[in-house]
Amino acid sequence: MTEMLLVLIIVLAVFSLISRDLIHSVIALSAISLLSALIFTLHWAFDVAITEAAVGAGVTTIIFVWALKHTSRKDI
Amino acid sequence: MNLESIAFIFLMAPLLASGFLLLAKTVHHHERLSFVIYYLSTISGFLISLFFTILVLTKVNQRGPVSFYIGAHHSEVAISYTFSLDGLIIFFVALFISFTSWAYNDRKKTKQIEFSIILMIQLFSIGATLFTRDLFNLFVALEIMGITSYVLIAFSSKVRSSVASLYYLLSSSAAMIFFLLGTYLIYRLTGSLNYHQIRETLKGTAMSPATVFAASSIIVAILMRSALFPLHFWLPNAHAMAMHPVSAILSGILIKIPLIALTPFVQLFDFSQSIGTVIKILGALSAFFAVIFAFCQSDIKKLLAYHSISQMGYITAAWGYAMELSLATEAGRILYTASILHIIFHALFKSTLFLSCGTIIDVTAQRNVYKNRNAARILISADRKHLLTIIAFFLSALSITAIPFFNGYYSKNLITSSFHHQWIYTILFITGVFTTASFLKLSAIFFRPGPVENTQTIRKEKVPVLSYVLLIAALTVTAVYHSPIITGLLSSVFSSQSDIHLEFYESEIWMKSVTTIIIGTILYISIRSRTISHLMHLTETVEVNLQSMLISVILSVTGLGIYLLVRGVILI
Amino acid sequence: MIRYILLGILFIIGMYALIFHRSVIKKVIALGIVNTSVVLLFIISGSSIGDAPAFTGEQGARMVDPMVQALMLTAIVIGVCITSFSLALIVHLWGRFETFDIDTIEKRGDDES
Amino acid sequence: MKMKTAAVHVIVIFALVLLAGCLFIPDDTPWPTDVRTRLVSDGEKDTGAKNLVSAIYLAYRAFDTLGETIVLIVAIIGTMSVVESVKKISDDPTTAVTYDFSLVKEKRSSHKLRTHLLEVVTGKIGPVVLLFGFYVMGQGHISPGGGFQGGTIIASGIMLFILGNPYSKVTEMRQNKILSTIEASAFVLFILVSLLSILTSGIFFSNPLEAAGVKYEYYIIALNALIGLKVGSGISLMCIAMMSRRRT
Repeated sequence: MTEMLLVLIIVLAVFSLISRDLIHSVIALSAISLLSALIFTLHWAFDVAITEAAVGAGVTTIIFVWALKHTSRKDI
Repeated sequence: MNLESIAFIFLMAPLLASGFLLLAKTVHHHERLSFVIYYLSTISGFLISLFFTILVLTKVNQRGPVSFYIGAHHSEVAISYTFSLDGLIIFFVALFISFTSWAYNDRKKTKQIEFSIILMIQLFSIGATLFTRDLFNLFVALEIMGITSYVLIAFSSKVRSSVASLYYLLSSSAAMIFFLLGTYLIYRLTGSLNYHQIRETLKGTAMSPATVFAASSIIVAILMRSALFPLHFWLPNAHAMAMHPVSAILSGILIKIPLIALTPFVQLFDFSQSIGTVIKILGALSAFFAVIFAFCQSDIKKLLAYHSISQMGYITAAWGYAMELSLATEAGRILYTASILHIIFHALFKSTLFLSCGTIIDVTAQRNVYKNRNAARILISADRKHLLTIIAFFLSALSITAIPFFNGYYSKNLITSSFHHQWIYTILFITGVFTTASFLKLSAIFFRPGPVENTQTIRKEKVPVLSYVLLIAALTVTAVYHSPIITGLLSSVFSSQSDIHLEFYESEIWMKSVTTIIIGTILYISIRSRTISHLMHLTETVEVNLQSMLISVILSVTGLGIYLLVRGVILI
Repeated sequence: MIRYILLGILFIIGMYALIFHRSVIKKVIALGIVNTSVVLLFIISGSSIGDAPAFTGEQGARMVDPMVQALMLTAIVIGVCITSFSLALIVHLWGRFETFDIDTIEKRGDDES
Repeated sequence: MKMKTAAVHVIVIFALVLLAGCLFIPDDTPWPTDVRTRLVSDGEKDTGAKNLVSAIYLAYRAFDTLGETIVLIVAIIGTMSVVESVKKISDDPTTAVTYDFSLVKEKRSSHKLRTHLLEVVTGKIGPVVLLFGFYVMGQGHISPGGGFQGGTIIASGIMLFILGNPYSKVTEMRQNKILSTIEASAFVLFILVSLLSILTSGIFFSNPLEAAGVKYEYYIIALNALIGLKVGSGISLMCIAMMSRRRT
């Protein structure tokens, strides 16, 4: 199970790094956060999972979206 | 009241002050109230911290270093701290430099409260980095130190300072990832984060790739902050583009703290002597290369920033040699003391240089060394008190070029004389020549005749009398009382009465200084020749991009690890 | 074993992008990915000694290592703080250069002075 | 030139693979269990927390937690000061001004329906999220969660309130400084509590009122509450500062 999720994370990471549309990248990044929160729960790390979900998927995404809103969605 | 209980107050006082400053920020519409809280909390933060530092310093001087755990019930899971004398002395200097820079910034009224909050937090992080004996706590302390410096650099809200801050942030975050990985490996191998227990577990174990790479990734991450040779690329822009008091703090004290924090860490490993050798060589190389780059700069603050790397090279060379000889030996202790001495002296003269050159740049509105002319007359015509600026500049310039009777002379000669009959001695000699030449070049802004008529560019600046007076006094005192300071340091840091060779005015050392000055002057005159100035311009325009900064981190970790492994195999 | 190799791959991808990607915002994303890979490494290794959550009770001897979890809480938060400040800087730079391209920022930043 | 860049890529990838191999792939030494053994026997006795992660996070290694909140403070101050300076650049009256995120004031008529929906939904969800945040904050010692997580959830609750409210409310919140006062005083209290323990028990960062019979878990709850308030108000402040920026 962990391996499968990790493969998924790697795929998402590659996608978020090569995507031209930055909003897609950011959504992939927050999906990575959510999947890693899932891995944390599988490994009995509930505190870390809550933090990752709240901070990694929540606050980071808000800040990224804010930054894109004031710059541009298109990469380079 | 035992020592452990009161010891923490000197660390927490700046932090508490920053908390009250946050409160002052929230009431900034009541101008008077906010004003009162601002001055009260900042000054009392400095004073309380100073008082308790001196108190702890005297007690530790009598009893030796104090170690204890903080957290619940003194358990090994908790974080361990050790108050040692070298750290306390450096913290004292950090307090002094921070205060003078605060006083310098305070007259300008730009972002006062934010600046003070971050300054206070940075002071706390300096203390935490110096005294912690716990690997993860060191990580947190370094991150606080890092983020405070990124924010301080970006404060000047010029675009180039934001770029410099972003570069510093990205490259040092990449290095901190390796720090975290090193922490992981060490925890995995020893089951502890506490230096004492790590040492107990690692003692005598065979050298494995895991240990070596753990050590190399942590060492590189720490040395990155100290701007050692292949890891220094972030520094020139970051220090040159920041506001002047920020440059003074960053160059004056902040880049030295990680080196002192590295001392107990390196000693955890059985192969600490091989690490010392590498750092010694890199230190000498960074002294040499940075001074050449410094000599070629035309931007005043960039020139000073490259000199910081060069002087850090002296310090790390001495430090690495001390680790190579190990602190158990007499020569090792003397070298370690020499590096601490140069840290203190360099902190004083480099921050003075940055502050006075900052004033000159502000008043004359000219950052270029060649275009800045007749600075002395412009300064005096702007305000008579600027005489202090000029005195401060020349005192510190004479100190950094190691002219006899100034403080740099003693610490530099203490370092160089230890390298006698080694190739590093020659390298440091050439570095000294270039230092002399580039400070001649910098001092020329006062004498070079030029137009004084265009008075409209002269900006009236309030003279930061308090900071100049304090710094000039400190420079004078350290120059006059050099030998009591050195022997005092040596005997107190290692609680042993060593017979240190204190004859600084032997004919040999005299001769060396005189030759350095003569060759330096010749070198300075030679920049008028067309070929040399063309070469200098070529060197100046070499800009390092972010990619090479990041690559240098990765390759340094790998290189240091492979070197240590190979050397370990050879030694067996 | 496979999971460690996968984590290593994630780390290499992130670091590679951090170094070679030309867009600053992608660099920040890459930094986040590398950070995640390290956090995952800590947690996955820390759970190799047990199969119960870190609470006191009967299962005490079987629980995972609580230490790494407490450390990672701190590491995650620090990573987010770094990300937020770097994004603020990027927005500031956009206001001047209108590009994410690091080469352009470098070149035009030098021209200014 | 092309050859050179290719060589750089190859060298870096080689170094990265080597590093990942040495740093990520574990050898056969088992994971250490000393800390676990010690915590299982003493953890609850020392700290009164059933959740041993909280016991480490807020009692044994509370100093790290203090450092973490400090990093957050500095990041917020830095981000806000940069955001303010960005705002100054774009404060040009000639450009069309619309407000980000706060959908009510936007002059696009097609969004009217959505705005209304948002207002109603966030009005209902907001309080629930806030309550949940306080729950997570207060139960940190016996269940997963704690000050930081609770604080973040509270911040998202406040965000929900703001999303549904018109722009004027947002400016009002910025003006009356409730949030920043909470942030600053929670931080000051956090430091004062830790300093108090030096005066009473002589140990930095331990229960200051142990002699007076206050259980250790109450101390942990108090720390959780202070951290939660600090983090929650700090993050909401940062988000409000970002949202109320004018868009050019």
